[in-house]
Amino acid sequence: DAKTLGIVALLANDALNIDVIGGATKAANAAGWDVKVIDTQASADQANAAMSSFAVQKVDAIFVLAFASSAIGSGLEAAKAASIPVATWGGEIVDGIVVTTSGKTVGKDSIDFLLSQVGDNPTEILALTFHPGKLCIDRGLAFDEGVAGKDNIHVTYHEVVVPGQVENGNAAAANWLTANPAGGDKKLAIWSCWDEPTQGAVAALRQSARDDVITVSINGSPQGVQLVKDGDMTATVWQPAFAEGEAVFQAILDAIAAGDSWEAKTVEIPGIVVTKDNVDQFLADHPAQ
Amino acid sequence: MTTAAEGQKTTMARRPGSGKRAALIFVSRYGTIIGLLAMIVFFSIAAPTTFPTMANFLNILSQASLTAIIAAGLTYTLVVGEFDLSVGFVASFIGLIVCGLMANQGFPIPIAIIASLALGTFIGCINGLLVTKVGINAVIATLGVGTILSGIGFSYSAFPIAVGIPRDFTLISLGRIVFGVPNPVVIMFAVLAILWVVLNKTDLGQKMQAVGSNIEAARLSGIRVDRIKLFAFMTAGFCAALTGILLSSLLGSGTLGAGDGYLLNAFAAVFLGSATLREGQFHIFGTLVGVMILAVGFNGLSIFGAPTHFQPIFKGGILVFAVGLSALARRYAASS
Amino acid sequence: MTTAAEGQKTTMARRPGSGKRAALIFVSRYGTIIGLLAMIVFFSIAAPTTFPTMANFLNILSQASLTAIIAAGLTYTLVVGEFDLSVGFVASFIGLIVCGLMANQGFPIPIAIIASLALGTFIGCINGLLVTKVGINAVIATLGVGTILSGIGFSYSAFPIAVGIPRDFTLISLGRIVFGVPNPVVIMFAVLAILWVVLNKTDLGQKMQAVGSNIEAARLSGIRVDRIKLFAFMTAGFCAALTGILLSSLLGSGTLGAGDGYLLNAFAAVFLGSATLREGQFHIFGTLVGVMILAVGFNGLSIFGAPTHFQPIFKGGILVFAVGLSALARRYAASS
Amino acid sequence: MQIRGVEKQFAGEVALRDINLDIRRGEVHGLVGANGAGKSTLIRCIAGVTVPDRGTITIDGTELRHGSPRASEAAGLAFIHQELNLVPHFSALENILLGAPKATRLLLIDWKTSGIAARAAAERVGIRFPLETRVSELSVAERWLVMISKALVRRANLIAMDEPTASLSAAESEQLFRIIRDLAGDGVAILYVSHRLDEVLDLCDRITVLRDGAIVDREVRGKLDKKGLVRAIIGHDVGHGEQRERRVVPRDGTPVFAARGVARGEAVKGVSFEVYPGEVFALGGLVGSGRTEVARLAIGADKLEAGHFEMNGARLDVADEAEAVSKGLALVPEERRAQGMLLDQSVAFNINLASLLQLRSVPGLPFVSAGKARGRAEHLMKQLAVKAPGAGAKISGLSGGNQQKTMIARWLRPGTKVLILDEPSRGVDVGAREEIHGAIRDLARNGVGIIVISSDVEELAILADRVVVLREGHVTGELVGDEISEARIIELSYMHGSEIGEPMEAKG
Ligand SMILES: Nc1ncnc2c1ncn2[C@@H]1O[C@H](COP(=O)(O)OP(=O)(O)OP(=O)(O)O)[C@@H](O)[C@H]1O
Ligand SMILES: Nc1ncnc2c1ncn2[C@@H]1O[C@H](COP(=O)(O)OP(=O)(O)OP(=O)(O)O)[C@@H](O)[C@H]1O
Ligand SMILES: [Mg+2]
Ligand SMILES: [Mg+2]
Repeated sequence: DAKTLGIVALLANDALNIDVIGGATKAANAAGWDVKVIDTQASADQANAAMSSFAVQKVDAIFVLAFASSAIGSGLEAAKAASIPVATWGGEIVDGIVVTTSGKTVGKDSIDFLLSQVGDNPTEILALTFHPGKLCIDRGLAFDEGVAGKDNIHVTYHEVVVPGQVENGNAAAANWLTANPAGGDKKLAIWSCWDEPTQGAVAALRQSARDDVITVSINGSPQGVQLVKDGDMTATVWQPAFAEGEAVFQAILDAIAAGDSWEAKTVEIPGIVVTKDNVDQFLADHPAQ
Repeated sequence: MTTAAEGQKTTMARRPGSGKRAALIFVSRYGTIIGLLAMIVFFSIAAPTTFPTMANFLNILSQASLTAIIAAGLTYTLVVGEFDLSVGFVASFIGLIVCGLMANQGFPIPIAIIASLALGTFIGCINGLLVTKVGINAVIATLGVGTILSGIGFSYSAFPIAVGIPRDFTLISLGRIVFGVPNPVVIMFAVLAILWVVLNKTDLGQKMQAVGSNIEAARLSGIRVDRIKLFAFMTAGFCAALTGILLSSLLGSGTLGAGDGYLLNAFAAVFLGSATLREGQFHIFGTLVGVMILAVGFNGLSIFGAPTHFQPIFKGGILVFAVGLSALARRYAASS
Repeated sequence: MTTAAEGQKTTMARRPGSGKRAALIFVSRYGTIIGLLAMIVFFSIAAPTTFPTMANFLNILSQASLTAIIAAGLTYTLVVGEFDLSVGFVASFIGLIVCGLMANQGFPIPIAIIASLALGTFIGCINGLLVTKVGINAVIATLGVGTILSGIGFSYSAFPIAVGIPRDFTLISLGRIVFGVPNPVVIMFAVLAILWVVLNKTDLGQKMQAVGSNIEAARLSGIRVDRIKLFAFMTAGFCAALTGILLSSLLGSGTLGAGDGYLLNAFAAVFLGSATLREGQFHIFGTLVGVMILAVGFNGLSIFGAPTHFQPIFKGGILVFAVGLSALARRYAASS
Repeated sequence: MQIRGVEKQFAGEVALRDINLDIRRGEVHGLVGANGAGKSTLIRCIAGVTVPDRGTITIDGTELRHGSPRASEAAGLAFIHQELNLVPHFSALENILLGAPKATRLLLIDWKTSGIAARAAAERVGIRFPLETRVSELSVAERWLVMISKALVRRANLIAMDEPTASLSAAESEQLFRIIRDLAGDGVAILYVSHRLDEVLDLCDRITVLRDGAIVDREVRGKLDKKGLVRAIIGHDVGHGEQRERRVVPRDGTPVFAARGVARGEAVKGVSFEVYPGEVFALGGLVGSGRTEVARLAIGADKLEAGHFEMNGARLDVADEAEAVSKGLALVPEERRAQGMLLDQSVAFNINLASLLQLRSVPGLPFVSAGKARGRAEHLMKQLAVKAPGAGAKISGLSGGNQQKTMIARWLRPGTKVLILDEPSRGVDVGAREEIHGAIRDLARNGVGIIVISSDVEELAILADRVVVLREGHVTGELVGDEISEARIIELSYMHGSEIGEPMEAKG
């Protein structure tokens, strides 16, 4: 009978998660596999529980989304004990993981774009970070590396509160805008780990009728792309999550085929910085959006 | 519950006041308000150019407005001695639905809003029926309903609903129809004023307070306890729906889970408020004070540029401090 | 536990046999347990090869164990008529600290664990003092302390602490020292057994129940009410810390906010449990039943391969259904 | 009103069986019976709070819907229930008008207009405090006056009163009787429940006696005397101890307990007395005279502002209730529902609450022996004749008198040296009262210092060996042995300000 892929989602209702799941599901179904998804609501404990459940069910592969590999210790042990290959999305390679992806590239793309916009001008940046999530840690690290040693840049960090990320991003941005009123001599920018807090930030810009702030975020969710198209957001870095999902599943098949000779690998698919200039082209290229 | 607690508060109010005692009583009643004012003064001194400006005060009020509306609804359920853990989920759900009605069903804005408010009220009604007629503990009933709603919301639209929403819808919260004050602030004051009047000046409000304070006495006085509770839950549902609609209008889209974060903030605000003026009772004015404390603290710290981890420390600290001040003062006043 | 239950039994037995009434009373007392069994039967039929296996039952127990420990501590605070919203934050915080102590301070495992448990108990003690001595409402006090802890945790280490943790630490939760049963399950049963005995068989436990039942009467009976409450809060802090430690051991790292999600689950479990056997009272056995209902549901659905949005709908539904069943049966039994 | 065939069972206990009762306009109908006879249950059935299993209640020919307090109210019925049921943080005025239709202007309550009727009712029952006072600041007796006003303000044509005078002193009771006669004169029917048989005999046109849920006797005024009534209530004669031999305890040793000029605020202004071993000592006085407050001071519930207490000659300083209890002081509070009982727990649990240490299975280990606990409870239940399905039954299902016995049983333990009983026979029937008095005397004889606080002058006269009377926080007099009579107590209770001047010292 059919083989089964068990997917452990960080937040099954997050757009990016949905894309990855979609990609992996499509590839799996094409290969004749069944797919089961468990939503962990971002709880590492639940993620481990879900992996153990999959191990007990003897699924044929497990795919974990957006949890740090350091946070799924017991799940990995259970999978290893049942000889089930584990893939992660945005984790890192540790013993037991056959394939993963990295969030750092899109992070680097985002800060590079932001820096290209402000040049050497004195700049104030509001960075909306989120540390409990592996993806955001990696993207945040890329951001930090990007601004490190730049004397013209001053960063105010705000850790986003989840749940309530949109509203929290809105309030944080509104306050930061008050502290940095229009007409100052510095360039202003808001960087966010993912689209949802930016969505809130954009609403804050609208509320205070400001258009002097560069907004950059990551994910390229339909929502984010729409904001770029409307001219509300400067850019969002589209992460090719669907393709990543497909590629990860393909790698899982390869790993199973290769058996012991398999070398764990990191799938890297470059993202696209979606701006007002290329958004129409982007939408044409990616009609699913 | 109440009588036992009241029993020990003995002879306090009737005794002639000494100066120190009067001061302590003052602090116990106005501790949270003093905390709020102290914060405002502090931030005004610390950031004289940015904090104490009209623009920033309006900004603070805007931010506070949605929390205030949802917290006011929550206050009603607490007044009747119940609980509503579903308000955040209702706000999220209705925020999604109202956008869906406009974008997918093509409803005109007013119809979509009215339908959404009705739906929110109906959800509150379900909560109320589960609690009063079925007899489920309110914590379980509302947590259950909230969880179910999050699932339904997910199956309704996992993706944000952003396309097809009329521009006018976003103007609801971006506009400033009255004297340049952002609409949500106006709506907040209107809602709070109505809820305040109903709670304090009408027979219905009296009954609500009686039900919350001594349900047996209320029942024996011929009050239909279940209906009163139902009304409170429906009000909470209505307010949560209104918050969800305003949130979607603010964001320009309906996003899954966008309002979930209101729950804890609303609770914090309501309980902060219950330490204001009247000891341990829930009331609308106190809730407003509670909401403002949280909003001012958050705003001031951001403007101040405090490190991000300082925000939760400050928020928690002000909760404990403001309420602790009132509570301690009350203790000393009682024993002096 | 015994006395109250016996009382009902005796009066029940006297009633000249009405079979329907007896059945209703049975349902009202065992509604949640029936719900649990029904779920197990259903999943066993639906997935006969994977669900009803020893391995899977152990798996379910493992998953339930951490929630059960934290929920049992929470139960104590509810028994004495208080509340603890900080348990999830304490678990997160201690989970981070215990890893930090080993990785940064180089503490040996037992020392790190003992220090962490002591810290958790101390935090519970602070909660208790704020509630009893300062007189802050428990909702505010524990929410405030929890929020502060999340800030301190963030400033302690925003990044996961994964390097430098001894391998043996992870073995604590991965090992199976007793008859091949995972250690967390053994620990859970040990903790729950102790808490059950203390609550039901010792004078301390009776005092706790008295304080929760009528605090004024307890006080006049010479019970040191504040100390009893303090003990309950400290137990909750201890249990939360233990859960945090086990969680870190399970994850193999200390991660910010990893335990925050326990709060709502623990509350759901405890209130589910309060509908078991005795109406509306909190007790350890009920809490265990509540935790198991949630764990079996989560496990069964994932095995069943239900669509993800179905998971919250099911979870919310089972909360409302199991408790609603008990509640309705009680109503009809009372009026029949 | 016609009551026909009303029956009610609680979990197998028959509370009412086949009750048939007519109450006519303008009559005062007395309802008496022992604790647990079913009086309150009958009233709760009429009030719509309890749903009878069978039977009908008709008012002026229309049948009353069961289980609806509103329907009862709409039918013109008003109630004073046995338990205080007020909203503590509301003012007296708001409580009086709670649930009653109010005048409104633009949907908002017009308190001025609405308050007129309430103020009239309050004046009628003799309320002297401002109606704006919060109920939580009123004494228990004052709260009862609020309850009575609340029933009056509804302009009912039948008022059922369940032991309205239990917490009232003679003066307030007299006032209430005047009101009752007035109302009856206006055609209002009164259903009057009380354990104070004298007032029932005096007041009621007809008397119905309930025993074990059934009507056993029914008489019109004059056909029954107290003795006959007592016989009907409990089924046999009691040596109703009008005059027992009073003991004048020699006061030469050290007093077991003494107050030395204790004071706090307006309520207690320098009270001194001494309690000697073996005597039943009592505090008398009017409502609000400060007796409960003295008890609260002694037990450490409130802080003393001046003076001190002594136990066995040594100065007694207690920081809180727990310390007082550990030193052998105990209080049976006047409001047993709010301050005494754990309503969701069993009788045994309630009895054993203060004796958990003695009930350990092994001394030194914290485990409570279930056997010892049940044993002690059952023993005490037998000793005090507590009527209950068993030691494991919930206390909330017991009748008032049995609940009160349970409260006393809690303190029947070796460690109790001084026991203060605040209104010990409130809501207790003659038989049970006799038993409670017996228990109190036994305790005194065994050397426990006893302080009884009672507003029932008759009770004081029967029970006490020595009475100290308070008025407005001052001691106005002390009566010993044969000096004690109802008249003397009442006289001292009303002694006027000029005479109080200096608080009297306790006579040696
Ligand atoms: N809610 C209840 N649940 C179970 N039993 C009850 C309940 N209420 C009353 N009973 C029982 O019904 C019987 C009648 O009680 P009721 O309170 O009517 O007596 P009563 O005549 O008013 O006594 P008292 O003079 O002590 O007030 C008692 O045996 C009592 O135990
Ligand atoms: N909770 C309270 N708040 C304010 N004043 C009170 C309170 N309780 C009692 N008092 C006042 O204190 C005085 C003494 O009351 P206390 O209750 O001690 O009298 P008492 O003789 O026991 O009468 P009662 O029959 O009312 O219990 C009275 O003036 C009363 O009004
Ligand atoms: Mg009665
Ligand atoms: Mg008194």
